[in-house]
Amino acid sequence: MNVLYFAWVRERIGLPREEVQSEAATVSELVDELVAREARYAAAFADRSALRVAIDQELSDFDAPLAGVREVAFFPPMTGG
Amino acid sequence: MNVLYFAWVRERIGLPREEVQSEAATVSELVDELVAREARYAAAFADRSALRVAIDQELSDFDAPLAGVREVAFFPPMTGG
Amino acid sequence: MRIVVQDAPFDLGAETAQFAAGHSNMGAVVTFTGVVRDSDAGSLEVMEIEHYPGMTERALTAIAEEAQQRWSLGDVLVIHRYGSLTHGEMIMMVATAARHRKDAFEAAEFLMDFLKSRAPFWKREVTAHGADWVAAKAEDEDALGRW
Amino acid sequence: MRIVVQDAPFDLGAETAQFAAGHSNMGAVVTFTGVVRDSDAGSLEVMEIEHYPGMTERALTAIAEEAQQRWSLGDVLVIHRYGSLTHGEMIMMVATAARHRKDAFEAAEFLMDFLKSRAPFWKREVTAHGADWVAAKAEDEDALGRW
Repeated sequence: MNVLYFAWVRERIGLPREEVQSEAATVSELVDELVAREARYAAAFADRSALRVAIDQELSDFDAPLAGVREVAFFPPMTGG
Repeated sequence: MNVLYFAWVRERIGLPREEVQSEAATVSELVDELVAREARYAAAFADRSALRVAIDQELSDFDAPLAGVREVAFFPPMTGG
Repeated sequence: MRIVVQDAPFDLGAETAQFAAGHSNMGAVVTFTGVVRDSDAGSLEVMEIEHYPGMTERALTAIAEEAQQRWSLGDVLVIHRYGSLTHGEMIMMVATAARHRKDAFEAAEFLMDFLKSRAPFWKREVTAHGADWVAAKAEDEDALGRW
Repeated sequence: MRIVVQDAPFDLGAETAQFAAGHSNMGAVVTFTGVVRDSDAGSLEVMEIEHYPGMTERALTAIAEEAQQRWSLGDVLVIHRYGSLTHGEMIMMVATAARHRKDAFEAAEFLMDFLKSRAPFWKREVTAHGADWVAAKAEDEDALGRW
């Protein structure tokens, strides 16, 4: 699936999007896999409560299942307006 | 003093302003004097609760004293905006 | 603070752009514009707005000053027309500038609530069926209670 | 309903005038404009606004549709910029048209509250002291609770 990063999450991980092959059942499991990979993911996901997640461009949460999902995005709380 | 009328008060009395010589101590007494004059005043002031009064261009009420006052205005509730 | 009472039309776009451009350190600008709607009684031919010259400017100034005391505002603009207007014409506008949106919104609503019931304007609708003074609404008087 | 997401500046005056002119049977038009303020940290060199193309349009559309369901509105306009902006530039605007001012005001405030915390934009301030992402404010999240 496509995994997207925005704002300081993007900066810490060092790229705006990547294709990830994963059998993770939930967003949390996907994050666990990423964190296990490299320090830059661990740095980005150190405090999950400071992050928001969108699944297929809809706000969601870390417990959400990933079956059939094409796009997951991670970012800090939004600051529009 | 100058007495001014607006909106349907003006229409019923038939003029927008007039100079009135009066010894009335309060707005209510002034209205009593006007009502006693002619039917058109009685028609305009038939329901005082439907009217508002301004003294020297500040909203006031019928109990207000008239000593030193130059301008009294009568009108229905305002409909600005 | 700028208070304008005039019979001529005003340019909403130009007024809004000028107001916002003049306050570059205010993060929030709110405008309200009142437009002549069609009459509930039928096809509106003209809306006549009568006012009390002198008192009108005093009342609008007092309301704007009160808003500036209650909220942290960079500026306030009030424009209100009188005379004969037709359906779709703009009657009036207010604009507020503030650092924070809450102040700008609340002050604009306050201005409108007081301007509706405390500024000496009276509207008269002329339709094919005749002419009638617009009655003040109880809900407009009630709206003052929240401030 | 019109939702615009663009990097180019927009013409607040022209947009406001066009929006109001298009709704002659709506008595009330409210606009909100967000302007780049100077940074609390010092002299702002640039504000960079990042967004999530695709989700941004979806989120803004969903927020505007929600407003139309909750209030009796004639129309809604949302314009939001991204990219590099400088002090005093306009970031975004919303406009609402309604028969009654209460609907127009409440819907505009609702749009702003949700747009602040639920539309995928992120602001970064660049000053002489460096660059920092603007942190979301607890009060903005709290503001959603009233709806």
